[in-house]
Amino acid sequence: MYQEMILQHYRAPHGRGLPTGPAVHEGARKNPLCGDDMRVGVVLAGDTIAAVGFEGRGCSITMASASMLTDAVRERPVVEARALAAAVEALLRGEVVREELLGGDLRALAGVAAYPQRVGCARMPWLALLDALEEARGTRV
Amino acid sequence: MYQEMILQHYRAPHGRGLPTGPAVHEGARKNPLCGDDMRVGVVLAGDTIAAVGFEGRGCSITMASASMLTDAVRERPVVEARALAAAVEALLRGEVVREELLGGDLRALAGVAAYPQRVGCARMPWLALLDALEEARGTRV
Amino acid sequence: MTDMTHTALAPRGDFPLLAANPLLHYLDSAATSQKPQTVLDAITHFYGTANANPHRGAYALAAAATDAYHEARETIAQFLGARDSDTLVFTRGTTEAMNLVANAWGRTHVQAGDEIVITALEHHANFVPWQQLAKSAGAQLRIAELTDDQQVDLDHLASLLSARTKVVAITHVSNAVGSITPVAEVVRLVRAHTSALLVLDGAQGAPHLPVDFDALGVDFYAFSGHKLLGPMGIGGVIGTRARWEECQPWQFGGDMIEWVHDMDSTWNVLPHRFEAGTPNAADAVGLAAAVRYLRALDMTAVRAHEVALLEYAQERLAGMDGLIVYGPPADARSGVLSFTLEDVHPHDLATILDQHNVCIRAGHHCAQPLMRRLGTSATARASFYVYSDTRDVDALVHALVEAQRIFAPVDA
Amino acid sequence: MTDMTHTALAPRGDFPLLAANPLLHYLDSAATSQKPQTVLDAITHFYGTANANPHRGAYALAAAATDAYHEARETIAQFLGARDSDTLVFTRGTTEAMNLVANAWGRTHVQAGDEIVITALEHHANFVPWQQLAKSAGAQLRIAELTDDQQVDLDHLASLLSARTKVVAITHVSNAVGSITPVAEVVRLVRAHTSALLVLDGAQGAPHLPVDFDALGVDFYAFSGHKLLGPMGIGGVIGTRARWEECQPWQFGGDMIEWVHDMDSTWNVLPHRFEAGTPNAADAVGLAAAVRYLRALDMTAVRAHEVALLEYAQERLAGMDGLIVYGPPADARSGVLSFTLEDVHPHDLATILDQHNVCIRAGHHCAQPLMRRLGTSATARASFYVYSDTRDVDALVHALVEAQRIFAPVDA
Ligand SMILES: Cc1ncc(COP(=O)(O)O)c(C=O)c1O
Ligand SMILES: Cc1ncc(COP(=O)(O)O)c(C=O)c1O
Repeated sequence: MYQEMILQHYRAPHGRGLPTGPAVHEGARKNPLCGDDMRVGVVLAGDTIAAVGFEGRGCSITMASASMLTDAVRERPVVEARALAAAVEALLRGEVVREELLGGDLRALAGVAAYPQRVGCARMPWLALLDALEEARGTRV
Repeated sequence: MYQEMILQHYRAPHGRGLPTGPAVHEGARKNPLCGDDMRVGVVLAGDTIAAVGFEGRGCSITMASASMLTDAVRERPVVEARALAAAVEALLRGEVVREELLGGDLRALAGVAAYPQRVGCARMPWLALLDALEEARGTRV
Repeated sequence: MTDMTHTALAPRGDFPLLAANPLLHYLDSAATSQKPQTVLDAITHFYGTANANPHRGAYALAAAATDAYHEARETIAQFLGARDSDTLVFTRGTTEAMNLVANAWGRTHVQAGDEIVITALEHHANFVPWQQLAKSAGAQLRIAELTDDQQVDLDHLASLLSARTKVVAITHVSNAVGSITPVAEVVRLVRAHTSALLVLDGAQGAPHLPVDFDALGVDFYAFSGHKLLGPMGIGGVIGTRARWEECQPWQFGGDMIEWVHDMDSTWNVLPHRFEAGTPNAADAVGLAAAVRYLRALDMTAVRAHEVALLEYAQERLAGMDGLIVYGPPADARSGVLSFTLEDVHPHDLATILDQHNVCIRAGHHCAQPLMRRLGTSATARASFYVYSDTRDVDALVHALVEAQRIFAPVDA
Repeated sequence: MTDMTHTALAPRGDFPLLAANPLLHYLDSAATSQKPQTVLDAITHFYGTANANPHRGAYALAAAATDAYHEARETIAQFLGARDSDTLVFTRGTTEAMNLVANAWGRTHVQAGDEIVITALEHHANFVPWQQLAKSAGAQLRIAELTDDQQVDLDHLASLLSARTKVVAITHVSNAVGSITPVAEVVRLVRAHTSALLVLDGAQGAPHLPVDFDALGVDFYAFSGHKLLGPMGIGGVIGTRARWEECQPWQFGGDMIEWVHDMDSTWNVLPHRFEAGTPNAADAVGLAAAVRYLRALDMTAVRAHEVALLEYAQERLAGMDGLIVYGPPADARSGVLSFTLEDVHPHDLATILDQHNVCIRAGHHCAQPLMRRLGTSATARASFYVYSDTRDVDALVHALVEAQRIFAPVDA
């Protein structure tokens, strides 16, 4: 599970810091088991994620997952970000996910599936992202 | 346990019916396990039990024990009745009780000791008697 | 005479206590059932391979414990017809389950002037919690009376139902006399006249009848593992999500919380919200093995086996002098033979039967309100299960005749 | 370095799970203990020879069940120093025990304006029941703070005590950091300033220290069987007769009643009054076997063994970079090593240790209020018991070094 890819993201996470300004939509999740929390903020430009960042504390899996998330969804259409979240979820459940659906660093999370107690750690940023997108949808009306 | 002696007392119990009059002291016990109840009444003449009787429903062991009780304590000093109650208690616990302390029909109750679940049945009239004697002591002041 | 072989539905050899005591006639399964070896093995296997505190550890052994506990919940929920296994909350047994519902739902929903309806058949576990809730809330307890053969009098029940009724708590099957409640009709009546919480005491339903919670239409269904071949110390209650959401937590502690602030707390989701503290995972795993055993026997076959034994017993006892058997006919009765014998007190019966290696129960069967209505303080009760067979019935009949002989009036 | 052989106090071979996994280093005994074969045998033996519903049957098998349950109560009460075994009430564990006391005593004695005193060390099981009682009664919850090494600050505790204090509930031993409460001093303080109910959470006391209830001077002492080599699903609370008599029944049902009238009921005597429903006799018998096993080891030796392991661990870890160990010195600490390691999240630690077959706990240990005060969301915790030895500690140290290597900053 502790591949170099995960450790790199953990040591120097990308996308740290929430975007600022009035157009930011935020999602927040907490893990009662370890007390960790994770906030993900997005700014949309039309149907595209113009800016994304996160704030929070957590284990290496949570931090790496958040870091990769910001790389993966920045400047992507919302619908693709949602699809990516679904693909990560499938990966974490141990399902086979095709390279076209989920590529790059994120595949490093596949090893987490073998540690069911840790799946929640990897999932947390993605749930926060979905919350943020949900909130954005709500305000757009 | 079901010796002929017990069955005889059960079929035709002695001392049925409470003594009447203002001087009667009563004790009552109920067994929540089977819903049975037992009342024992005494009339004292000085320190002696002048009259005794019982009223109640119960199994053969309860009824036989009550019947034998009335035979055994009628016209006996209160202190001897108490000693008898203690001797019966010892018998029911499976202890060896000398003939001088406890004679007659009552020894038939010895068999009950082998059935711990039934000891309460045999004990009930004696507890009611002790309650009645206690009540008598209270009113005499 | 009913055409029946001696064969039990389940081999005695599967049950260590019965196997070790070939002459024992255990006819007290309504009090607690004997356990098949597979249940004992499941418990031992859990402790030997997966013992850790579920939910709490981040290591593989703890994950194994959590998985085993989770699978037990799924197996048991499925056996009782609940597709959504998270709606099954584990308790020590039916008694704790009823206290849970009476507190978690009752305390916040039952107020002065409201009414709680139960029946005269109820076990104390489904009687006293409601009686005491009514007392402390200033509500009124209404008791549905019985027909002459100890079935719930549906007309009387209907007459008690009104907009004031907040809870209807009723037994699925009476432990004392075996009456089976016609659940569909009760559901229809209750839903037609009230918006009350409808709680079924399934302590004797789950072991003896096929149960399909999702189809029953009741709000809560409680049961005890030890009565359905499972270990002591485990049981539960299944509820609809909608009703669980109306409940407040009852016991507080680990696992049931989300966040504990100094002055207040928030709660975990179903089912954990109602399971405070280290769960009894080992016995849940044991109970899962028990329901797998029962599923293999098939609950329809279990029911048929008990009806056949009951009919065999009734035929063998027909014409016995002074025998009064309580309860409805076999098609509306679980495998319970509750009776009195003239001139022989039930406790004497139990002792004499015990001397003949026949284990029956004598007493009020935790149903004093019913006993008062029967006009007796106690009955004798023989009850059957999957390992019972006609030889058990024969031994019962033989010992009853013997008891009658011993106690026969001398001048008769 | 402390002079210690590898030998555990109890042979690993006595514990089926450990025997089957010779490479496993189980260091999560504060969560739940492993079970010796003798405990599993006792349970199996009960089901195979004495299985019936205690208290309820008039046949020999039921008497055997009743006797076994009764003897278990006597054995366990005696082990914990309670001469009057009827003052031991069985529950599922500490959590249910605390809820019992908070309801049975608390609800009738704590009123608006009263105060309940707990400490910042408490497990949620001894925190949330009192917090919620205070909330519903309109009473005030007061939290005694800690010294810098996480012991209860006795001066602060004393400052909270007054005539308004109705309950003082405090842990005997902290599960999260191991601090041992100086009970005698607490008793002196509480009795000097209040007439409060004094409740001890013995979940970590009973397994790790000699306990003499009659000498302690507290009102209630709660414990969990599964933490002291016993099975899951059983535990209890010992109280003084005087305090039990001030309690109202909490759960209602069979066995706890005397008479059930239609509109009210009367109650059975101690301990039955507080044990509603079919008891978990099998697991009580299992727990009795566990305390017999511990008695043979001798609780003073158990305590000495844990202190020695703790000291050995501290020496081996001395000087490890970035390691923070919580809790007081070994003489005031149970066999618990609670720590954080710089740059490595406790969950990552637990996973890496798990990859080295070392089972530890990472998280808030059901003590969120304590974690807030430590300024961390979680710690890693290794905890020892009778089967632990220095090899377990060596494996722990080795895996920690490995974790540190993996997570070391690249530029360091
Ligand atoms: C100090 C302490 N109190 C209470 C508890 C709760 O015990 P249980 O979960 O067995 O009810 C525990 C263990 O979980 C504990 O360590
Ligand atoms: C109909 C019925 N309800 C409730 C109970 C209580 O179950 P338990 O004692 O397992 O809690 C029983 C059995 O004792 C029962 O037969």
